[in-house]
Amino acid sequence: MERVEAKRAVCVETATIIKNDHVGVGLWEMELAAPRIVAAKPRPGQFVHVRTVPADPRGNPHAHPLLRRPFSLYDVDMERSNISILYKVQGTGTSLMTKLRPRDLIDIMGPLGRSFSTPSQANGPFTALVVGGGVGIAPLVYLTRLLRQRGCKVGVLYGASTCGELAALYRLQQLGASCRCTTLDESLGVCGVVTDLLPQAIQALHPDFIYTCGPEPMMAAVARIAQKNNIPGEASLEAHMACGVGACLGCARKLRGSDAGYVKVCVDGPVFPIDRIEFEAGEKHGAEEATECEQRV
Amino acid sequence: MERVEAKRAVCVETATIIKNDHVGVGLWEMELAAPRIVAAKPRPGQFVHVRTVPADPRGNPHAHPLLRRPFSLYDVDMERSNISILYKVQGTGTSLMTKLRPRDLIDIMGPLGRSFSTPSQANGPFTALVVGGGVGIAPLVYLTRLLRQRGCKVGVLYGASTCGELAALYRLQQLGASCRCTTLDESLGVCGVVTDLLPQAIQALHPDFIYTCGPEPMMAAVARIAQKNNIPGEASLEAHMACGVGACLGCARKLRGSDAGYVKVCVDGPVFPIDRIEFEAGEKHGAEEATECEQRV
Amino acid sequence: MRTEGLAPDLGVDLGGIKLANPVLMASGTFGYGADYVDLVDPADLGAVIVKGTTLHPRAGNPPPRIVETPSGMLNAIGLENPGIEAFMDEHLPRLRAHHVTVIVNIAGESVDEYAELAKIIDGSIGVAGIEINISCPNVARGGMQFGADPGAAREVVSAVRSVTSLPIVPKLSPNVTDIVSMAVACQDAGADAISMINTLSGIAIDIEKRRPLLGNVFGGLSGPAIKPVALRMIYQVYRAVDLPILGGGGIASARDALEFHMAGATAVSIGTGTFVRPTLAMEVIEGVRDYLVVHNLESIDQIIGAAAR
Amino acid sequence: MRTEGLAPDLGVDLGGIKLANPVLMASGTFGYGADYVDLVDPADLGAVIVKGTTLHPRAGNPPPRIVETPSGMLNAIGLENPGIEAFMDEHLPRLRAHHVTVIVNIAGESVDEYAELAKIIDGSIGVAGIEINISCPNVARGGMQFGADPGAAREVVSAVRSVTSLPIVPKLSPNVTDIVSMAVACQDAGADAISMINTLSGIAIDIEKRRPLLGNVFGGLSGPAIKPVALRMIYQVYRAVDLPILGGGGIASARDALEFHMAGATAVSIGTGTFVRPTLAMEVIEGVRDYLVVHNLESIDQIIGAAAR
Ligand SMILES: Cc1cc2nc3c(=O)[nH]c(=O)nc-3n(C[C@H](O)[C@H](O)[C@H](O)COP(=O)(O)OP(=O)(O)OC[C@H]3O[C@@H](n4cnc5c(N)ncnc54)[C@H](O)[C@@H]3O)c2cc1C
Ligand SMILES: Cc1cc2nc3c(=O)[nH]c(=O)nc-3n(C[C@H](O)[C@H](O)[C@H](O)COP(=O)(O)OP(=O)(O)OC[C@H]3O[C@@H](n4cnc5c(N)ncnc54)[C@H](O)[C@@H]3O)c2cc1C
Ligand SMILES: Cc1cc2nc3c(=O)[nH]c(=O)nc-3n(C[C@H](O)[C@H](O)[C@H](O)COP(=O)(O)O)c2cc1C
Ligand SMILES: Cc1cc2nc3c(=O)[nH]c(=O)nc-3n(C[C@H](O)[C@H](O)[C@H](O)COP(=O)(O)O)c2cc1C
Ligand code: FES
Ligand code: FES
Repeated sequence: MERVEAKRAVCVETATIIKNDHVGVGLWEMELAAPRIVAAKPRPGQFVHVRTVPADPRGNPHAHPLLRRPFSLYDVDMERSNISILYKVQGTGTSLMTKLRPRDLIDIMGPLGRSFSTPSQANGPFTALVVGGGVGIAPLVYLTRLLRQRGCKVGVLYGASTCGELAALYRLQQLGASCRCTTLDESLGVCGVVTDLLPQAIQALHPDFIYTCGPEPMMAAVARIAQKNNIPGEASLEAHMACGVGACLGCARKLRGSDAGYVKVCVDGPVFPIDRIEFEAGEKHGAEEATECEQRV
Repeated sequence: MERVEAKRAVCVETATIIKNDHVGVGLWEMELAAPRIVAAKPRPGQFVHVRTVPADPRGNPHAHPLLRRPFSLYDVDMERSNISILYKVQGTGTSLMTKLRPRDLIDIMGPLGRSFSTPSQANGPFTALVVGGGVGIAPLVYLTRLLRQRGCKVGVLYGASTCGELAALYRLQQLGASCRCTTLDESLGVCGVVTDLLPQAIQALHPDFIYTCGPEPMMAAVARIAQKNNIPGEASLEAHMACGVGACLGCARKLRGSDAGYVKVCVDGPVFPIDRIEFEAGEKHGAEEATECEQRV
Repeated sequence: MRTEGLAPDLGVDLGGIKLANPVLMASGTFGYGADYVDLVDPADLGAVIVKGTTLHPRAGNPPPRIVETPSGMLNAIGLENPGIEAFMDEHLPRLRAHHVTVIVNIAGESVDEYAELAKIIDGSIGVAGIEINISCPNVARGGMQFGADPGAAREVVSAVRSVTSLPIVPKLSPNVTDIVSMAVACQDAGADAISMINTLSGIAIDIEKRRPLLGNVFGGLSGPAIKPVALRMIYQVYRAVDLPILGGGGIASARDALEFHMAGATAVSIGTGTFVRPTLAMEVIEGVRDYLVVHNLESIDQIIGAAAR
Repeated sequence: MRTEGLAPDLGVDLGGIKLANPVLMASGTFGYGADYVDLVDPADLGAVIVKGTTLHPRAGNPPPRIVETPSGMLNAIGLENPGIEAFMDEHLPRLRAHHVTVIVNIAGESVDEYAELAKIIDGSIGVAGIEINISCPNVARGGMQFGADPGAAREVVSAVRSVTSLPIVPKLSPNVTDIVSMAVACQDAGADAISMINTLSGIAIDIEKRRPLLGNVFGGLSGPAIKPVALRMIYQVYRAVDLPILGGGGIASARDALEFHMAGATAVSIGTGTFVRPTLAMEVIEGVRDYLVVHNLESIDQIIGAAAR
């Protein structure tokens, strides 16, 4: 498996916004001309660290919010040297980002972090199962592109509350991945949560590897099911970040069996092997529990 | 003479930007639809207190800069319920203002402060001499409009460093004021500073009243010459402001003969009788001194 | 997210001062209640804390008196005020006529002056409580020396206690090593509540003139910049002292006010935020009410100190 | 406004530490110099102050460790570090190889530990000076108690002084009533320079969970929000103490750095600003040089303390 360690070639770039569109319920897609970051050959699972206020040539060093915001690479267009991010409006930073328009400039830094592991030619035929929840689908789209380019078979399980949140579905289908969706309101696909589909998908696909990103309880359930079935996998985690490069130690997280100390999500991750992650305490999720849909029935 | 005391009817309004144009060297003119402020019948010399960041319905209470910025009413269009300000780019706040576009919303408060005194019908024929320096012309334009509406004769002396800064000239001429200009680089009008023209203008016009706004040394010179000629007058002063309504005591300034204490520029002014102002220590200005132009000759 | 119909109780008791809602205007930022009258009806507020008042009139500091800083401002007003007599004669009757809950902020140059001020106020009608400013950083005499030393604070509070039965609320300075010992001293001396925090001492420099920007050199830092420090001190005092806390310092939204309540504040005060948004206090009252409704809480008491227990 | 050709002298002497320029990376914000290496060559900086180093490795505090605040951030890292030995073996040789001027920030849990740390460093090559962290607010033992009391500070500094002839620079906490007495104590105990300020103690609250946001509850406030407080303390110490000052706290631009110099700082340190703009230090060096050129000044000495005299 191939993997990129962090910081091969980090750069700070004043990128030009190509488009910034409202693509789903609370979801926006921003495409940026970022030739320097693209030149650094970013890999799926890596992220960019974004100043959410317009880059100001006169300099407004006190613009609020101060800190950068991390976003996974949603897609990369190597030919045009563009990158895309898919972002969900959460608070101040992401709200401000929605105000940016094409041709505005924005200060981004990247590519950062360790990527997903991907099979090399030597691995032979390879089947991947990708499990995304909500905006967690973001890093999995660029991953799917790469896996498909390498000729892998990719099955995608993609869950959200409602169909309007499945903003990446069309792009995934275009990439030739076979997608199955869940929504809580039955507006598209199967009613339920995405992990409801997992046991059956494992039966059907016999995946060599599982990739996941989404809410922690969802990823925890994916990890449990994957381990029960002895399938290796990786998940992309989040943490509040300041520097994004390993200098501030702000993004600490304990891994299983690492009594020695914390790892840094920004440089040791954000992608970690699922069997090493100690997921945050949360309710049980999906397959193991009656879902809302079943209760409704 | 008629004058408006502060705070007849202050309101806070989310105004819509009609235009925001670059109208001179470092100078911008912003026109705003502000029906509530216009309904309060703002008077020349009064000001609005402006949040320089776009008004955000989601609310970004920490946007930088925090404090409002005071700007004189440059003009008021009673019919369309629009107001205009003429502003010079100085620092963070005014830089950000240049980024605003038509249809953007902006949070303004006003009308604030005490206006210029203007003659009532009962005063009979009235000749005003208006002396403006740089962006200090702003309040004098709306004043000129009102004086002309009342049938007064208005002479304007208008000085700047270079002709590209005489952004209000056309508007003043349209209002039927007789204008004479000075520039330091001889690019338009007489070479020199505006007070060079004052003694002669007083001889020619025999003004009943002098109104002035501009750099402190300029206004100090105007005050000296006016007093020497026994002509009453008023000047509009600046001070760093927080509240703009008299609550914070931040905009204090000593007046001549007011040992008792400070006055508040925001509510006791910004317009004060010229004979009561203690101007800030500065170099002598204009008529009394050799100007750059003379030195060059 | 305004939810009509339901009406949680916003009333609080701040050491004997009954407040219809927990949002107060901070001393020195709302004058005597008249300046913002077109925009805010002071009778709708929990209370108005009037500008720091001294025995004799004070002219205040030379300008410039304010300067903006990142997410905050420095002020060096220097307690400009017309003196207690003018306040009682001119401003108090007007506030009373408008049914405003009034807390008077007093500042003395000596222990005796504090007591004298309190005595004068005690004899009047229409004052709900006294905030004892032992923390103003902008005057040469008085102010800070009482706010920096528990012994001196105890003296001032005791002296005021001995001359009035009005609720007394010492206002603490954050410019100390140990805020808890200051609060404990005030409690021991008979305070009814604690007000905190006043401004952090700071300066700013004009790099062209190469001189301090404020006429007084030193000013008090207020606004959102100081919020984390204010919350920390309130949290510490809430856990150590039994008195209700009037909390403030940087409140700019209802969310901020909720943080203060959860850190331990019974009521909150808004200062600099009003300069930015004159109607902020009303928005905070509404926003706090909405939070209670959305979370099915009946009264504000249920969140006071929730994060500090 | 870059002016080529002219070359004012940016070199300063920080109590015996010779710096090619006055811009340093603050402890804990630049790791061991390697994390930003694609963006900033650490050899171009005045110096790199490495992460607070303890005798034994420390795991640090439980997450969340950082939270953003208006114009600032709170951190509660808890001095996570690999311990002095690992630093000397792994990081120092690399820094030395890259010709970086290195200042080691040390934090002990006792006076003896400080001395032991200093002794270990004293014996090595490639360290230009020792910053004594008597002010870290995020660890249970060590740290703050030394930073809050002049007597304890004197003890620590004396102990370090007695074991090393390297320049020693105690780093003061701003969470004190009287910063000058802390600086005087350090001067008396033989410090070569004073570093200030460390972070202000603060908290933040999650209003949905109704709990403190940081794993450690308390964190240290840094960033532009604290600049006025930092400038005030530097101004006060500059006027009272004869030692050179390493000033920092909220620097986000060359203008900010110039304010610090004029308040009395011989050199400046940049922390949080680097997270926002990784290349800020280089921009500050250039901006300060431009100021000197534009104002016809030959060296930075001409502006140090200019506003404090
Ligand atoms: C490696 C990584 C990749 C990510 N990729 C994506 C993505 O592709 N699309 C997407 O929509 N979101 C992504 N996130 C989450 C995203 O960074 C946050 O939603 C965003 O920072 C929220 O900013 P805000 O100002 O709107 O929220 P606010 O709540 O106002 O932010 C306040 C603070 O909290 C931090 N914060 C808030 N939520 C999160 C979070 N979930 N994770 C980390 N920090 C947070 C912010 O960075 C900021 O410091 C990613 C996070 C990480 C760590
Ligand atoms: C009553 C009044 C009327 C004014 N009318 C006009 C006008 O019509 N057109 C115009 O261009 N300018 C006018 N000014 C000046 C204008 O308010 C300042 O230029 C503006 O505040 C600068 O803001 P900034 O953020 O760009 O500058 P910064 O330097 O970044 O501002 C920093 C701080 O200084 C204050 N400040 C800076 N310069 C001044 C100043 N000259 N007066 C008061 N405060 C200042 C700001 O308000 C802010 O608090 C007026 C000022 C007053 C008091
Ligand atoms: C302009 C101004 C004047 C102030 N005057 C006083 C005062 O007279 N007495 C007092 O106790 N506090 C005074 N303060 C402090 C405020 O009451 C309040 O404690 C402080 O500003 C912090 O709150 P804020 O961040 O909401 O403004 C003043 C603050 C400002 C900004
Ligand atoms: C994430 C982080 C970690 C820090 N770690 C240390 C440390 O280990 N030792 C220390 O003395 N100061 C530490 N500091 C304080 C900084 O060195 C600096 O004094 C402070 O942040 C103020 O400067 P700034 O506003 O430029 O960040 C740390 C600050 C931050 C933000
Ligand atoms: S964000 Fe700074 S170390 Fe990870
Ligand atoms: S600006 Fe507040 S009193 Fe004038």
